[in-house]
Amino acid sequence: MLNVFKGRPKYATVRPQEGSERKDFPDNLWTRCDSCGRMIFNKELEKNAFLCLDCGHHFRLTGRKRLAMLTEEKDFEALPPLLAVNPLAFPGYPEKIRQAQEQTGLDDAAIMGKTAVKGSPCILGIIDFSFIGGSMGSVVGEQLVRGFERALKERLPVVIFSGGGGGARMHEGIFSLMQMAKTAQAVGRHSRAGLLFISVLTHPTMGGVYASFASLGDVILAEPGALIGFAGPRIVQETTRQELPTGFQTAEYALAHGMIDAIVPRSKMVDYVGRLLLWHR
Amino acid sequence: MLNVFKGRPKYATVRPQEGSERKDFPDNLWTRCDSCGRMIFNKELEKNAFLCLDCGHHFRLTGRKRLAMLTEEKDFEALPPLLAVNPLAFPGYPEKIRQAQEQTGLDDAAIMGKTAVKGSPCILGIIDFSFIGGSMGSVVGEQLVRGFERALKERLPVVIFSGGGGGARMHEGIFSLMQMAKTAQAVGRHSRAGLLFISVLTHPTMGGVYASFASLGDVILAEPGALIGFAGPRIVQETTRQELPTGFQTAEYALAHGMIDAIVPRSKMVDYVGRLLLWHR
Amino acid sequence: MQAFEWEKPVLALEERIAELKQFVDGAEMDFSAEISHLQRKAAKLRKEIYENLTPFQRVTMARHPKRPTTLDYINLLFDEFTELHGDRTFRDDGAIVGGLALFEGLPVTVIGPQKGRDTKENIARNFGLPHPEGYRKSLRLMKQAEKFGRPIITLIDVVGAFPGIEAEERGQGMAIAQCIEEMSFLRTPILSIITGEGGSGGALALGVGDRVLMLENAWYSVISPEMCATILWRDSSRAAEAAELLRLTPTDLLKFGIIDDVITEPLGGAHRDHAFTGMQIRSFMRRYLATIMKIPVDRLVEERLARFRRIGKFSERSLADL
Amino acid sequence: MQAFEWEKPVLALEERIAELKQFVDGAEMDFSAEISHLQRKAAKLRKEIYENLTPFQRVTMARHPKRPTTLDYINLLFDEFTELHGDRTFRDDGAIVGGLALFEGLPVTVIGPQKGRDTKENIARNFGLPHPEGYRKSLRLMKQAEKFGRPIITLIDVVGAFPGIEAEERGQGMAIAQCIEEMSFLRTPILSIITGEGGSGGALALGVGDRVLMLENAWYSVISPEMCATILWRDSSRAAEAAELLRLTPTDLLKFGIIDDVITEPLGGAHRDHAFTGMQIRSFMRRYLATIMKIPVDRLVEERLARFRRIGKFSERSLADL
Ligand SMILES: [Zn+2]
Ligand SMILES: [Zn+2]
Repeated sequence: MLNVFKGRPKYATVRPQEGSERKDFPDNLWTRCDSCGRMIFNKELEKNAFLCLDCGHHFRLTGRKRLAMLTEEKDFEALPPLLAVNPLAFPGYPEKIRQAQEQTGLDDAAIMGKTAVKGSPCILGIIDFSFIGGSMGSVVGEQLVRGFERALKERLPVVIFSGGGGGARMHEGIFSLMQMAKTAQAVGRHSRAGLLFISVLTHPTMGGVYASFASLGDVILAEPGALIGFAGPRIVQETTRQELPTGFQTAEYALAHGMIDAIVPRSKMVDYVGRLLLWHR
Repeated sequence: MLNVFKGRPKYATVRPQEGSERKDFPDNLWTRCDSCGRMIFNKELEKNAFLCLDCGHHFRLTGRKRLAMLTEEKDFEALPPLLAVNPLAFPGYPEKIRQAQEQTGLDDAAIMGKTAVKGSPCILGIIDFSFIGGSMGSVVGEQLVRGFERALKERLPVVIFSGGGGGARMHEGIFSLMQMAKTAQAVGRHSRAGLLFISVLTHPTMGGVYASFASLGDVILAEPGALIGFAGPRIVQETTRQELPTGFQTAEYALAHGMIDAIVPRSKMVDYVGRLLLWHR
Repeated sequence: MQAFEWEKPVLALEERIAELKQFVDGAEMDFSAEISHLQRKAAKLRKEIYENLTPFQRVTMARHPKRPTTLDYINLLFDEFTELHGDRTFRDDGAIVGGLALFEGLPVTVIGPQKGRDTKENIARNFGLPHPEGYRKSLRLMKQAEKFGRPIITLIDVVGAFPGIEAEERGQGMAIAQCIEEMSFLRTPILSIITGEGGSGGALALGVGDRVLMLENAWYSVISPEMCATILWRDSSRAAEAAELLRLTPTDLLKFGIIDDVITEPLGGAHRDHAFTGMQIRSFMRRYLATIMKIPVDRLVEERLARFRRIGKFSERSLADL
Repeated sequence: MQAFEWEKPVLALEERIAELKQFVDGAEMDFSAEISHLQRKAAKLRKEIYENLTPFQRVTMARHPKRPTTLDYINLLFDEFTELHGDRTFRDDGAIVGGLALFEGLPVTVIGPQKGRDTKENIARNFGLPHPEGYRKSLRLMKQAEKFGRPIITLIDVVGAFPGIEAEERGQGMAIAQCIEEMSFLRTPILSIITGEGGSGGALALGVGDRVLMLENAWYSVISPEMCATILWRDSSRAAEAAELLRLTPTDLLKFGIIDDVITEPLGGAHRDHAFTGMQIRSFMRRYLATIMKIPVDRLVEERLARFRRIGKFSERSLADL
């Protein structure tokens, strides 16, 4: 499944090979910070957890990079892989999937597996925005549900990093919508068994992802500046014809409006999540 | 307890006699409507459920008049009476109580008993504003709790008309405050047994009465125009130094802000409550 | 009444027949055979037209201004509706109505989004687009129903949750998520009926039923055809094409196992005959309520969860297997 | 540090002693016996003063600007406080803080109203006067604690819930009622400590504990002395008299069975020695937490309910008996 973790061939879909993966941050180039404009050498950026060296801006992370920050190869046991089909025979969808697979090296947008964070065992999920906007189709929904079911069976906490900018995956139509119910119910079963779910909202967490499992954490964290909301800002603006308030739908805005528990900078995320897990053991 | 219902000597405190009761609406006089200014002959007012004949303004009702509108003598079994003591030795409190007793003919501000409304058995409570502002001291708290306990034992619904303008009864200090917890807990036990509580907010329901049992109805009704809130309007104005919005803390305002289920005119109250009771039998 | 483009052939024919009848009323010859022949032909044409509606034509039907709204249906289906208001936290949202009512003598909780029937009501009801407090009110009433073991009927007709600034501030996504989650575990029977539009999470927040029924000219989709067209082609006017792709009609959804049954409407749509539509829904409600009310509540909840657990199409293979 | 009127005699004496000490440092004679005699006398005077404070003097102590606030206590009592925010509905209310922390290695949920320590913070925290969303946040965190069987510590220091327009609109009374009711039935141990002001329903909403402790110079009352004086005499400046009537001191409340224990403060008040105050509270917490954590949760809840059920003074007689 993941190139960074080649050790588990049974579950690991290692196609395409690392060379063919499109890199968000090619090693020998520079990237300009969206926030302060500083040019940063990509190797420096990587060393700094993809935080701007000047302003702390949180660059978007691929799922596998996120995973590498949270846990180690030897500790990650991925769930059996699933592949998307085209239930509505939606034109162009299979090509879109194939392209995303080639670009990311992932089967679909969700990385799910059993691991330990800071020594505390848990089920860890990461929704990768770079796979069709991190949208939730049948595969992502099923993976999440299986993650919660596995956690329920083994009485483990669940940690999900949601970067689902598109929310539902339109190309799977009603099947995609139903993943909202399916995942919310999986959280519900797990929660009603007294188990912990930490939901971490990374940039961006919107639509059907936000309006289902991601909102149902016992503790909801967010990375600084992450876009969090139900309707996209453009739709809100077009519908209401009002100017959007400064910082609308940012993590900071969500915090002020009582929707999330805390904003945690990426540099402190592992410790923070690790502490919560430890206190709930 | 009640002059209107003399049939139950065991529980009925019939002192003072009817003649000595201060009448809010003496028979042969006229009363001016606070709302539209019309002069109404009191006998007419009484015939019209103390609603203004012109504008429908809801005049404040004494507990016994309210009771007479909801049920009949033969159907009302009052709970054993209780009398206030003076736990803090608060100066002037015993006199205040005695005066209220003489003016209202009640032991304290709460009328509680078992009855049937429109044929549905229930525990019925009425807080009478004319007894020290309908404030909740130890007696009111205990009577309410006994009402809910009786209802729990017999698996009956509870209907309370709250006209507690003063909220807690200051003269009983901390004992009065604790009645909020005591009554809220009584509601909680009754509710957790799957039983119905209809809370009817009459003018005025404020402070510790509103912030405890009265807010905990499965269904919360209010009479038109009733003042409903936690802090009194004068305190709000003095604290915030802002002009209060039109209709601030009225039943209509509470409805718009999502706090109550419905506003029910007095003329329809018996039918409305009766229907809810019937549907929950 | 507003006529649809595709109705025009049959409407024109029916007009001719009416003229002809008027003409022959004064004549001596007997045209009755011809007229009844024409009438049969018109009926056949009407049936053909309505049996071959495109998905987007159905979407248009679902939005007909004279189509019954939730309060109309409540009137048609229940007795003594007693509306209960408010989320007990912030506001009473007029875009969702709910309360108690009798269904053929049985007390039930009924909830649904409410579109306005005229401009003034549309403003009060925010054009039927709920805010978070509408969903919170709905959840409050559902929990009340659960406490008293009362069946819940949800009538769904909503293009989507309101995409507004305040709606976002007050947690539109969170409110929907909580509704979906809590509705899933309610220990009381739930019957959901999509009567008109079933748009996205805003509809699903009311749609986690033990049985989900759908009117013939209703639609249910993850996204509105217009929005889908905007995303695909940056052109919302191509909504008709998008509607084809989304497979949002009752026929498709029944096939997919998303809904349990389709409630037939009068020929030409529910707006042509409210009373008849109400009778149709009543008979489905009677049947499905009887079924789910018979199921012990533990099993009911398990089956409800299982119903949604099953939904999703994927392959168990991995890229490595290909 | 701000001095109280009643401290002035002892402060004057202490100043003299300090002067004397400075003087004798340069002298050849030995004054140590005299100085230590004076010091003993000053200590005795201080003790006398503080043992004979009037109720209103205690109220004034509870409001000392340097008295530890809830966040100060959290720092003194717990390790690794992790603040959790928001009511998940409307807003994060800065006037109530809450979160997870370790108490001597044990994860607990700690919640309390927070006054500002300077003007800027006071504005952000609305002078420690909570809105409904503060109480809703508190309730959310308490339910979270219940889910995980975590003990709850509430630290209470609040003059009352905010009497504001928006607070009323968003259901101040309802939020408090819900907090009281739900807290009463939580299946987890709850220890409430009134650290400063315990004003009315706004304090009780956090005070439905299995054990209720109180600092020596805290007050707890159905109404603030000022408001009581306003009602009785239309003169808030007579608050001292009202404070006498209300019986709001720990001594009286212990006698009444409202609280379980009084936590002694350093002589002169908690503000004189934060660290010592923290140590005092810690030792009470250790003892009372150990007690309530041993009680099986069913019994714990029953006892909590019984505790409040008992409170109230009345006569079983009726007017007719008199
Ligand atoms: Zn930067
Ligand atoms: Zn009038």
